[in-house]
Amino acid sequence: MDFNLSEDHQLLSNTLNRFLGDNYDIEKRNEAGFTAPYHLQDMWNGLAELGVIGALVSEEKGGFGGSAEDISVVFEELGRSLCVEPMLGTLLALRVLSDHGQDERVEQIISGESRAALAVYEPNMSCDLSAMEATAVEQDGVWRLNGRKSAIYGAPGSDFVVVAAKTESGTGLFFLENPVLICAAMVDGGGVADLVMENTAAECLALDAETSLTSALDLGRIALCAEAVGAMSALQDLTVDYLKQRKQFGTTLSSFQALQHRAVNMQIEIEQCRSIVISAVGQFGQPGGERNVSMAKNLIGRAGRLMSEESIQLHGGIGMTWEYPGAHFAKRLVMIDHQLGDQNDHAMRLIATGAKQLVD
Amino acid sequence: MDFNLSEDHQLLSNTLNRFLGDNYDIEKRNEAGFTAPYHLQDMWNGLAELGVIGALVSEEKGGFGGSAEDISVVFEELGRSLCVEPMLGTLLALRVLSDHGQDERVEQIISGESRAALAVYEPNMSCDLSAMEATAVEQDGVWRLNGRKSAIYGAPGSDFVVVAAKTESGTGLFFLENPVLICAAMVDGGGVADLVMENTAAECLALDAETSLTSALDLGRIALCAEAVGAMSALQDLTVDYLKQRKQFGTTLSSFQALQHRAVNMQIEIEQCRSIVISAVGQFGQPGGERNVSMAKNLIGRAGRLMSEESIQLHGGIGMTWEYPGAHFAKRLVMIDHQLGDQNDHAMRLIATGAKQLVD
Amino acid sequence: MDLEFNETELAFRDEVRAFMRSELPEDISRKVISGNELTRDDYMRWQAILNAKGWLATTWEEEYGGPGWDAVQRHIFSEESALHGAPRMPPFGLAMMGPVLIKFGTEEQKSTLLPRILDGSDWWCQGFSEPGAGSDLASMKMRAERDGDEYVLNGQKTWTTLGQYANKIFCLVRTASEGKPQASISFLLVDLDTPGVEMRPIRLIDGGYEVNEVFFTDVRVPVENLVGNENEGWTIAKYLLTHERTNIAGVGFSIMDLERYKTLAQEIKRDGMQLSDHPIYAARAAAIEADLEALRITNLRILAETRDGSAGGVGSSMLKLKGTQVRQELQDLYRSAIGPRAATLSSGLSHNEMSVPYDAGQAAQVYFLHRKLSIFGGSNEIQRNIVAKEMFRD
Amino acid sequence: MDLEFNETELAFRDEVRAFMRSELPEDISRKVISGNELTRDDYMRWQAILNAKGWLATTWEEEYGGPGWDAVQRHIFSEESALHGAPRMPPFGLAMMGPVLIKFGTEEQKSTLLPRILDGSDWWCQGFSEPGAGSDLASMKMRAERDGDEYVLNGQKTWTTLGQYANKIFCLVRTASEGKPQASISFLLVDLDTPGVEMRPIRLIDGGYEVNEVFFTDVRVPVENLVGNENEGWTIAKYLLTHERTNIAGVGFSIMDLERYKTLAQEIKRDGMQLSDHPIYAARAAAIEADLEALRITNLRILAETRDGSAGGVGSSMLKLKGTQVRQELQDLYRSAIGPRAATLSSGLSHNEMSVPYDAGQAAQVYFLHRKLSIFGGSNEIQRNIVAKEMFRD
Repeated sequence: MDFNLSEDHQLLSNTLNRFLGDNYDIEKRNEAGFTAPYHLQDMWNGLAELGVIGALVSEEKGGFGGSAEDISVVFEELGRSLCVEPMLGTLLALRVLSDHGQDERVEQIISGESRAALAVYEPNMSCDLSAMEATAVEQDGVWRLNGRKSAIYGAPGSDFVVVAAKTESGTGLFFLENPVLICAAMVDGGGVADLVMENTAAECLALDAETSLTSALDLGRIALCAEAVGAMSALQDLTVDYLKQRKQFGTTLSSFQALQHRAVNMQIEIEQCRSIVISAVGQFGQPGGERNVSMAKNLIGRAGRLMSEESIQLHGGIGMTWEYPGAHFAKRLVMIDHQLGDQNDHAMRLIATGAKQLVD
Repeated sequence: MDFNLSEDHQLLSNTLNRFLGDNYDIEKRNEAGFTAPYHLQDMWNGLAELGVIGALVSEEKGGFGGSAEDISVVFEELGRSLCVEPMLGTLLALRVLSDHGQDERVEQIISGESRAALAVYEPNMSCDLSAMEATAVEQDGVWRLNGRKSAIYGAPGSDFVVVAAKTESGTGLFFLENPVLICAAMVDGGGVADLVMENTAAECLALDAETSLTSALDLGRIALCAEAVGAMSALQDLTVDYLKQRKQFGTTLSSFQALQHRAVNMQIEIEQCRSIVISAVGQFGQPGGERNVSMAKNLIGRAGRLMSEESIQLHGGIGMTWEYPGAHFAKRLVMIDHQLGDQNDHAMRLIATGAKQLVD
Repeated sequence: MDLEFNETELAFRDEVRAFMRSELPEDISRKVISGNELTRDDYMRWQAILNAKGWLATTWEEEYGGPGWDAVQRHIFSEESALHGAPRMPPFGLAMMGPVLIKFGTEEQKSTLLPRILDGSDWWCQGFSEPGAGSDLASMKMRAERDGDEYVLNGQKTWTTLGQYANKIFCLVRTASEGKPQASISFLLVDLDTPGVEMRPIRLIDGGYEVNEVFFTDVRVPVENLVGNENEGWTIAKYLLTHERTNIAGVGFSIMDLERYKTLAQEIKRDGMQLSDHPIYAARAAAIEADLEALRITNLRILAETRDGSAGGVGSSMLKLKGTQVRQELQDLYRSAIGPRAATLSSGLSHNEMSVPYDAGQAAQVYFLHRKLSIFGGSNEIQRNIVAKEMFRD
Repeated sequence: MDLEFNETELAFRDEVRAFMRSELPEDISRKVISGNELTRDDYMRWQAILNAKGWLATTWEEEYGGPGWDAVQRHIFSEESALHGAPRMPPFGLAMMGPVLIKFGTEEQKSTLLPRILDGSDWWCQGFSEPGAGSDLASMKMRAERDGDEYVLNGQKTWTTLGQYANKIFCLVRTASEGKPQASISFLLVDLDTPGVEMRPIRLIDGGYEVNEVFFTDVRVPVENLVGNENEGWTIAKYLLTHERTNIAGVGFSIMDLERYKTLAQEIKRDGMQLSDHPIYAARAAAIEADLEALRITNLRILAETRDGSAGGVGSSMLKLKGTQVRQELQDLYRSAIGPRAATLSSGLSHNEMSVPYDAGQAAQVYFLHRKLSIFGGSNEIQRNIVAKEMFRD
């Protein structure tokens, strides 16, 4: 039993922390995150050079890491620096591509040469693949896609998109170059897109990739949860510092017991979030490990809202301003709950998988 | 718009308050409430003499009141004094009896001559009459009942029980004299019973009494909510007094801001509870009025738990002792949620009736 | 006990409803309901319509151009306004400056300034808060030094709402260098075009712009601009803070938001399940609806208690506390109901393109912006302190 | 990072499990699981079994009869005990008196008293709290006046858990009339059969009896019964309060309670619906399960950090806070799941008569009694103060 990072992970974490700290202040981040292509190309190149993209894929698939723990180490640091680079979309695309022998494309992505995103979600679908409506049909040797994808993270500016669509055999994966995207910024910065497909021709990667998709999405959820833990830690530091400095009625805010007790409750939830990520990482790939992922996303969703709302409230007016970094951390923490299934979606998933387990 | 009690209601309230204050201290209450027949016969007689039982039934049915407001005035005072007398069971029985022309029996009950209870609930049924399993079948001119009833409030020591059971026409009502009951105390004092029926002969009062039953149960819910408001007020008074008096670390507890803020949250919930009872009373009998009843029971359930747990916590050790009156108020507030459908049952009822309304 | 309005009140409510239906411009109400920012022109159009009807300055006496309503009528008017998506008129001129002038102003001030508020010539903003002194007026620093017939102002105000639309500001300033704040603060009126005044926008969490900082550097203001006596500004500030605040619970807004949620839940699907059938959402909405119905009655109860006077401090603190909690819960429920798309800013995705009848990212922006409800205008912590002080009084 | 126990630890866990399965009397575990009170005899039987195995005094060094476990082993043992429904042995002799004697006692005290704890000859209880001084030892009043070779004790102690089973009590007493508590309190051992000692039961909210008041009137105690030096009792009290508290998070208890709930939800119906399918209950249980899994890991993390030393104050405060919240939530969920019958006390309604496999009213009683978790042993408010002090330290 050892909860310390290995030397390698500590090195990865420190390197990333230093790189982001040196190159990535909040003003720069906010400027990039809300203007197309919603990230900074030179930062992306820098991350590729550092090997951070490669850390998301295993060595046998051409990367230098790829375990759930590698991914959580990377994303916790991204969260601590509130990085808007399209790492989540890249993670999702990389995982399904590497699962289906797309070694060359994987290599291009890892090197930063090209960028990809994964199109899974739809307006009526949040977390449950069986609710997918988009279809793929083969006609005269060409696969044609129909339907609408939404919430494609990191898609703006990407070179291609991997699309999930229903086939006769299950949920297939399709490769779409130079897709026509409806691009937008996310509420908390970073790029996202919708994709409307009308008999759109695409290359088929797999006819039934549900296992691969579920695994990629679960790793994405672990990534988001780890990112949340990093963001929470940074936000709590800001909040505690503020309470210690700011005076009201002649005394520091940190001397008001009602505020103290609320700050303590927040601290406990951060510890709990850190623990549930450890649990999801540790159980990933084990039987029932998807339950730990859903527990993590459920708890992080609840705690993220608490942290966001309480940190703003404890700051008072300053916490409401664009200029104050804390506000952007607070936004990120709430918006993470909207990505890859929220606290309610994952409660439903826990209920469904719990019932299954008891029947087994 | 006037939220003051009428002169008559003020008089009723004051009279009851004085009677209970003079005759009913907490030690006496606790002795009576946990020993068969789980109430005090002379108190019951006194309440009958004061006309309190009659206040539960309209004049045309032989009483001197009977409106939802009459009932809420009576029960708020019962709650404030934590009265264990079997008024809830009597209310339920009186309402269905008076709905079905049982004038003589109603008269006996109002005078205190005899006492009745209503058997509706069952081990698998909490709030939804359609889940009822007990049946009534007519054989050779005699109605015979089968099934098990539970949570028959006020049944121990009663002279007869009115039983609800499924007939071919709907939910019927049956009259059972000298029933064989399995009696017990309630967790917070007062009597309750189960009734096992195996071809038990009974007199039929009605073949389909769902409307009458629902109305009686909704009045019972209003009664419980009003009782909770009375109990909450009394408990909050105890709590505020304690915080003002008790010293720790050289200063009164009421000077600790964290405790102050929690006491304020409690006070706001009490005001909200008082308001939702007013709403349920005002809408009773109107179209959709059952939604206001369920809103009341849902909110009172949540607030009752908050009040109970927070008052105990703010008191510390003393709040955990049998000797301290507050502990019994706290227990009553939680146990009210278990009676006539709890916060979750009424949330489900709100969902069901809300969907219905939107379809209409 | 009687929950209902009396016949006169009901007739009044019907009159207000008819007025809202016929006179409120639809483009404005649409903006209000979807949470979009209003332009100065939007406010001015609605102000002119209200003023023509004589319903603009709801709290002023008739002799000054008010409608002569009692507290219940004011309540009905503000609830109906909210329910129909009418703009909430900024309070600084109508609900603050006006009543202050009526109570503390000279005849001269009343006769020149009140009509300018009504006809829109003046848009007032508020200069109370300072950096480092939000809820704590005692640590206010901005100074006004007497120099002949003028005051010379130096300092900074902040959180000045809609200051970008205003031409005038009322300020609390320190006119004595020593002594308790109760005896060293004055209430002073300043034209925003006076040399030395500079207004700078503060961008809020949602990226929008509704509050400002105002800097004063050697700003010279004639002594006639003083309201009340020098060093008696505390009395006026206290009057404003304890003065009846209509619609503090925001019940009308919350009812509108709940309706909006219910419509959404009928239209949107989550993982194939209609959201109105989704047990977690439905149970949560039911609980909020119960809280809101209780709040509606609590509001009426406090209104009935104070029908003839101004609302007690504790009552309005409780309404503010529960009112903001319910509204913020509803904003959270709505945002959360939208699902993954709530993370997407609307730019580039039109309503049609979204193929759902709501503005997805907008809901999240509105949710974040409305965290202000529990902070501005006396934070919820301050409100709890106020109630506690009363509860634990000996 | 490695979540798993190492092989030695896993082997130890298996050994503990095997021991529990073969040696724990079923009648005792049944009582523990259903929340029934244990008799003195129940405790004594289990104590003798543990003592025979050498696993009784888990925190004592081997030379005094302890098993020589490290923190991880102690954790594994206490978790497995909870999961199998073993009684939680009262800490007063084994976890408090023993370690205090080992650290502060004379050789004479150690050699006579430690064996008597192990073999059950002595059952110790605790005399720290006084009426009006629960968490606040500084305002303690009970006095011990020196008179020759004896102290004369006058005063009162309270909240003395299981005092009815005890024959001895350790007390904090005031031995100097002036000065800070740090320099006026002593740690004194008293035989409960000394003339002038009177123990009176305190009935708790559930009607049960597990705490007591103890009155001292001119009780004469030999000076040899002092532990440590006169006026140095504060040091011992502080040692006890910051000493590692095994199983403070109660994860094992909560896991057991969650399993109990899941079984119930499979067996009980609410309005015709299987409770395990009831969306409100299922969603709530899922959230609690997530909290509990996180707590389990938090517990291990803090354990790993402090493997070689005693648990830090802040870590154990956090574990106590979240641990009690999770346990109390589970008690509430269980009580609430039972529905209308949870209001019925079991007397008169046997298990069979209830025709459901649980003791209905018992669940509510257990829920009420377990409100004590957040009060006794340093209330959750005190724990928050402790964490805040660390967080906001300059």
